[in-house]
Amino acid sequence: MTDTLHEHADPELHEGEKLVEMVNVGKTYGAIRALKGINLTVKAGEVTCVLGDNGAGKSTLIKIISGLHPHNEGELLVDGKPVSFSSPRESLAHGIATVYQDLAVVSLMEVWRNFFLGSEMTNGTYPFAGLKIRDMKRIADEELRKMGIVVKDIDQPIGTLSGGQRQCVAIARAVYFGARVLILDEPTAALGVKQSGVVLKYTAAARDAGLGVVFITHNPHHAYLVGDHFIILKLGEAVLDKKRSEVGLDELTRQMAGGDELTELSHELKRPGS
Amino acid sequence: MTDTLHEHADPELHEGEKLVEMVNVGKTYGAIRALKGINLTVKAGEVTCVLGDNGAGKSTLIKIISGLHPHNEGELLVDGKPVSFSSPRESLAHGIATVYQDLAVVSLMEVWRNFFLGSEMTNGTYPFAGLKIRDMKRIADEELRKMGIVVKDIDQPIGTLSGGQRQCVAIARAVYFGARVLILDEPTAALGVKQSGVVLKYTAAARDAGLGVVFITHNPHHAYLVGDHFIILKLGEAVLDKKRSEVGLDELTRQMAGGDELTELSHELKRPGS
Amino acid sequence: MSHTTKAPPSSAPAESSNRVTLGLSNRLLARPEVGALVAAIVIFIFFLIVAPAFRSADSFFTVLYQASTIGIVAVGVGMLMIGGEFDLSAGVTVTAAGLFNAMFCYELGINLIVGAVLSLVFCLLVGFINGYLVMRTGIPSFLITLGTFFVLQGANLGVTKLITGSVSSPNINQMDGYSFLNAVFAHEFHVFGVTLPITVIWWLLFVAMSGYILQRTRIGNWIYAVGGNADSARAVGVPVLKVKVGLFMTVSFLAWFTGMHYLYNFNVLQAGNGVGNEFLYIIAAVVGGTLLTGGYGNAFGVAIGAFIFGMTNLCIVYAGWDPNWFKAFLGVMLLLAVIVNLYVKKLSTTRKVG
Amino acid sequence: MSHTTKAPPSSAPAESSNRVTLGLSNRLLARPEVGALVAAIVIFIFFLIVAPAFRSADSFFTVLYQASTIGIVAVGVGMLMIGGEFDLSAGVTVTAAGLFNAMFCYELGINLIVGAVLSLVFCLLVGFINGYLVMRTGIPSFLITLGTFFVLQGANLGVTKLITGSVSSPNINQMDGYSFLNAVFAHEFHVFGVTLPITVIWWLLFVAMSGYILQRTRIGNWIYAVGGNADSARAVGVPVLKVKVGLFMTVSFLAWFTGMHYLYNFNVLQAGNGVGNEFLYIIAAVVGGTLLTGGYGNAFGVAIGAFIFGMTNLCIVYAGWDPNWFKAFLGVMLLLAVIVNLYVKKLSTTRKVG
Amino acid sequence: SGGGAPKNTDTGGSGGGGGNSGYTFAMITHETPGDTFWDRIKAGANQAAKDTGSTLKYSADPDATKQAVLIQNAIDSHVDGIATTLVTPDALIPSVKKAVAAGIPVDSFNSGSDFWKQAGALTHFSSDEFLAGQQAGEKAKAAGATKILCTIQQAGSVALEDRCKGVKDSFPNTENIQVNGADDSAVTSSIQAKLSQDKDVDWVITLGAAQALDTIKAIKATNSKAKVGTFDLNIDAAQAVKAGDLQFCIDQQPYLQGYLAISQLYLFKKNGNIMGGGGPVLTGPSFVDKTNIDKILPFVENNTR
Ligand SMILES: Nc1ncnc2c1ncn2[C@@H]1O[C@H](COP(=O)(O)OP(=O)(O)OP(=O)(O)O)[C@@H](O)[C@H]1O
Ligand SMILES: Nc1ncnc2c1ncn2[C@@H]1O[C@H](COP(=O)(O)OP(=O)(O)OP(=O)(O)O)[C@@H](O)[C@H]1O
Ligand SMILES: [Mg+2]
Ligand SMILES: [Mg+2]
Repeated sequence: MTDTLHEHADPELHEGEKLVEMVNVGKTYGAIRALKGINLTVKAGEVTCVLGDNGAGKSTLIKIISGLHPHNEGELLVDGKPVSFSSPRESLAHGIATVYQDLAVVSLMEVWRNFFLGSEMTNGTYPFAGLKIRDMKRIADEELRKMGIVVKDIDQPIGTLSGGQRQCVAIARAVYFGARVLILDEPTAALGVKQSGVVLKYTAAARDAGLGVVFITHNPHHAYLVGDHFIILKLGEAVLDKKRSEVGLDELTRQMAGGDELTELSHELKRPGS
Repeated sequence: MTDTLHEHADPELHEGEKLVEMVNVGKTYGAIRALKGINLTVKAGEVTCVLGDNGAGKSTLIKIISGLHPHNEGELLVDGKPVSFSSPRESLAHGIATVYQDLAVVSLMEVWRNFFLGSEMTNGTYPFAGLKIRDMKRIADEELRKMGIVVKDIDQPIGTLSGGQRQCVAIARAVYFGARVLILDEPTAALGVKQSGVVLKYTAAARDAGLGVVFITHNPHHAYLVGDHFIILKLGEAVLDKKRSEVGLDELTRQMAGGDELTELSHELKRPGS
Repeated sequence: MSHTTKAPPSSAPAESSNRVTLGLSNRLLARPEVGALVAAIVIFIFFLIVAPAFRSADSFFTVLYQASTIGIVAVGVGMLMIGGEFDLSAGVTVTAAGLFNAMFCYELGINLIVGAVLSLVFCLLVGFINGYLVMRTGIPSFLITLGTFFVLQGANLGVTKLITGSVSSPNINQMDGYSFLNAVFAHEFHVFGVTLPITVIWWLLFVAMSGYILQRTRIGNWIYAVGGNADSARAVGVPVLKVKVGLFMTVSFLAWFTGMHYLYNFNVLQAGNGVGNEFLYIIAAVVGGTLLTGGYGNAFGVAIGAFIFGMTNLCIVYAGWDPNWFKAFLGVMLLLAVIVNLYVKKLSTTRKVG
Repeated sequence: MSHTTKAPPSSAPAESSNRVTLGLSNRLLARPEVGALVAAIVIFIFFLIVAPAFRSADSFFTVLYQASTIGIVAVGVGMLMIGGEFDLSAGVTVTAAGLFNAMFCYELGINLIVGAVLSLVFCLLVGFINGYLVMRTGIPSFLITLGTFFVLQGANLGVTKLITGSVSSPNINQMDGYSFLNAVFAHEFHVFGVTLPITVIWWLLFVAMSGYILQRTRIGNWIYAVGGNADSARAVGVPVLKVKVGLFMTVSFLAWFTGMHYLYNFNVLQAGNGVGNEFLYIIAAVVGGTLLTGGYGNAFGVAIGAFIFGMTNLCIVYAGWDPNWFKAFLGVMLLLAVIVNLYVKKLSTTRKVG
Repeated sequence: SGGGAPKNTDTGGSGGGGGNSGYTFAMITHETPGDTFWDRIKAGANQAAKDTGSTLKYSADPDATKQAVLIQNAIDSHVDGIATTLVTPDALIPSVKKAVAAGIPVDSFNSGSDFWKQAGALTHFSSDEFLAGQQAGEKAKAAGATKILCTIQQAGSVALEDRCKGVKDSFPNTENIQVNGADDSAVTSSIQAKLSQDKDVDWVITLGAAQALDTIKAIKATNSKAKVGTFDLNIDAAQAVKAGDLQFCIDQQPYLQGYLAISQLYLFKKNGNIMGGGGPVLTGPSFVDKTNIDKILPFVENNTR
């Protein structure tokens, strides 16, 4: 896994370098305002965690960086130059790979084809060059095994995998292809404890390999395990924006839960034996 | 919320009564074995938690109870009588309501229509009786607000809500219509801390109202907050099956994580400030 | 927890800050039929300008009549498409209904009313078989109904030939029950100097019923659900099989109805007729804003779609354009209608549904 | 973490316990074309029994020829359908291609080869417009290509009438370039006493190419992806627009090719021809196991679908059955093929894909 | 009223055949399924087959390219003779030549009167479409027409276009209109629309009997004074002639065409006979109008005219 990262990571990366920067970015869907005045910097060798309630605008934020929806307001800078991606292809071309929350895979296609979709290995560059099918199957299988996922048949349609297994394929793919920036939208939501651990390890490894990582999650514990910088969104605006050194796990948890509600909750639910 | 539960819960429920029982149940999808020799009892006034890795067979288990896929082996007893549901309608008719992991809602339909889908309120029983549209909108809006979800427009297609918001609609619906048994497949996976708290409260309230609850999750902390009985699945078989009094949170976490891996992980990922 | 706990009120008001209430005009524009309506009005005005012969009440009612002969079946086809299925056999079922009635009664000398009822039973059976096969085999309805389309097309010809020795039905206007059925299915009202065929009234009635069912009843809710996502609908207890079979039977009922009109209006039927009309029904539905993949659309849209088709079809004649180019004009009009439709929707909202 | 950390090997072997390796036969059966192949064999044997006239090499090659005239365009239509789109204009594009070539050269006295090339450019443009409109407007391809279908149908007739004063193209077999183009598009090989039309060879070649592209190239991967889930495909960087426009242009290229065959085989073309064939292409694709909703199917399946259609079509004549019932037989055969197809798939696996 | 089928109809015509010759003949046409006209052709051909004790294989496709394949199909089946229409001569001649080269006698009928020789057919049975159109135009002119509307129920058909072309040739103020022949109400509405758009039209010539009846309905609905004449004949059209709603039907005697085409093949095989003495055999046009309708009506009711 780490080998993979090092093989694929852009060797030109310098820790602390600003890879992606958002200045005052805003986004509306028709009449619905999803984001407003967001400032965010993704630095090489750092994990930026974005937290927030449901509907806060987290997915919208990363869709802007990955070129799925263009932003309406403010500026998006990649490597210091202002850009407005009109398709995910452009963003990928800048070495930005994304795991989407709701656009993970093509159900009817085989696992290995999904893994390599959009970045197939071929015997040449001319359009009808043959695919290196055997290699791709082997690599896909290997990368998945590294995450602790053994699919019964690398040729089976990905739609027959469990929800978590599918999520793992999407993550493994992004890690494998993310050369400079890796964006993960709630990667651990559908995962078991073991798989979550693996994803967190990957995230850390990507950071150590010098990539810039954006990590979206609802779980402040997970966030605090890997994050260098924390942003909490609320109704499309940033309500907290702090470095790791400025904020503790407790404050993060409290902010996420909207004050003391969680403490109250465990009180309310208090049961014998716990 | 609690009022809702009490209004809708079957008044005939007696705590400890066996509502659903699985005896040696197994299930294969074609050549793939998803479950084997499962024994499980859902009792009134108890929460049964099912935990397990990705692909362990958790969703398959609950799809059998809710009538989506019939089982191939063993027996399923509801109220002591053996049944094999051939459609979810039959299971609903027994007062069993389910929140599915991957079959939540119909994207193109309005929020309130999704909420009442399959259990619409009408002015009569004859087939072309008018819908009580105003009442349904009001109730749907109320029930969602109780979960802390305010949709911008109860008339908007549910496909335009965020992933977590959609999940909340599905949960609110099941709680509202679940008369005897409530089944939740990873309800908190896509939810923020606050919303997760609400769902856990609902779960506890359902239990207190005398319903039998099956709660599927990857999060042993969540499970331990509400569970009375814990089952861990691994590769389709139960590897742990214990009452709350027989097992502690620590053991549960350890079992889920496959031994000491998590401890090792937080060790590995150890960072300044944590 | 205590039973008096109130719902957490904390978050609710907070969230409402980015809640936007769409204005009435926006709400209106988001409805599936509004685009079609605008397109219809644009085309209507266009033809009023270029086709002087169109500027009379008579012409308008001729257009309405033409629209109604497509529109009645299109009501059913539209509902079926909202429910996520196709029916390619609807066009020939129309003809089969009329042939069945005519030949059965003529050969056995039976009252036409009896034959009409039996023909209805036959059509409902066709619809049932379509729906049942689609649901039980899981084969797409496009294929199943293509099969029934061919079978009925062949049977129409083969049976007619076998029984009458020719390829058209016998003339039934001297038989018992004719005048009653003619009054029901093919009467023409003369009001204020114009001729109003009864089919137009029936059509509007069916549209209104379909509109009511789709928007205001439980069954309507289920139709949208099975079309939008059959698996999710099944999971919450919607009887998917019954709903879809019912929709196929609705289509065949309306096909029977139209078949009765043809028979009692023209008194004879050509056994080869009706082929190709199945697409006109689908076109009407789709021009009216129905989603081809199901789950979206409504009855008024479909009616407007049928009207646009009928109007374009005849107004090319009213305008006196070169008949060789007829189809080309039709194609341009169709594209125009669809694009206006789309543009209107874009105007109202950029919200993406998916 | 250390860079020498090995991949966690603990869980991998544990999971493999419920891993099932499907046997070769099961793997084979799960392929989209196998059901169609079995159906083809069943129908083939059936007709060998009931139609004595079919039991000759000559007849077999006539069937192959008939299949190839549908099959060449069906190759493209099948790929397009895997890519999630329809093309209803393919049938009339065939005719338009031939008419364009014939009339252009005849009127201006230009070498036919020049006309053929210009006709190709014209067809590719039609395909491009189809694809571009579909992608840019977001209107379903069913509607856009229905529009082009009408426009081309009308233009075929209108232009031909305008230029030649009749509804068929001028005879071009005396013009420059004829013999070369005839050899390319309409040559007949005589081997071992049977006649092998060159279109059969072209057809098999196109099928092989399409099979290779779909299974073995990056573009093929993209075609499946845009058909299976265009949004996901776009999200991982597949150029959805280019792929889909390319598919529409592939269809129109193959339509051009077939149009050239008709022109140089029959020397004239009727302007009204080709209407209705668009459905034969779709039927061939679907009978061959292509999913109507996209994302699933393959080239060999489509070829077998075309073969089943050609065989059924002609063997009903070889069998000497009453032509009035022709369509009914065709319908039954179609349903039979589809059901056998389904049954074979069920045999192989109950795995549900969703 | 009562009604119902007249009992005891003998549609088969004369019973006894001329023994059992054992020949198999193929008849291939450009029929669009469901047209009464082709029905008559088939009836005649069947009768001839019965009378000569041969077997008839009938097949049809309106698309010339597919009709050519059907001829090939007949060659593959080694039939004893082929009767075909030559609606698109250039497309069909090569196939006919192939049949002749394979030693199968071919005769042609219905359309292609200028091409049968070139194709190598024995002879040709037809009524010239263009000529029939011309005569229809002249009849209308004689009846005082000022403007004729000629309806075409199937787009792009060479035979139908020829008929209207003939009408226009003898009566220049003729306009064509396309109608959807597969839908009676669409035909009625279109004609209604045309009549109100162009009030000058005082004659309508339809190319099929069913369209003539639809036109009569449209004329009644618009209170137009237009008169109607039509090509082809069926029971209802014949009755309309009798009732005076329809001025004439142009009958090219399809029954005769079918009968002769098959008889010719039989006679050629049996006895080397060729009809027509090197020229085509004309079966029409014959006009059915008020003057002769009473004589013809019984045959029409018998499905043989
Ligand atoms: N395509 C869209 N059209 C209209 N509104 C949208 C669209 N996508 C998102 N929204 C709205 O924008 C807001 C932010 O959505 P977003 O998906 O970014 O939330 P999120 O923070 O990712 O939530 P979750 O944690 O539930 O995934 C929500 O109110 C949502 O309803
Ligand atoms: N419809 C199906 N067809 C074939 N195999 C299936 C199907 N559904 C599930 N499976 C397989 O059955 C096994 C159990 O799947 P299931 O969805 O029950 O897992 P799960 O425990 O819910 O996992 P997760 O936590 O990821 O949701 C997996 O190996 C999966 O690939
Ligand atoms: Mg999100
Ligand atoms: Mg699951």
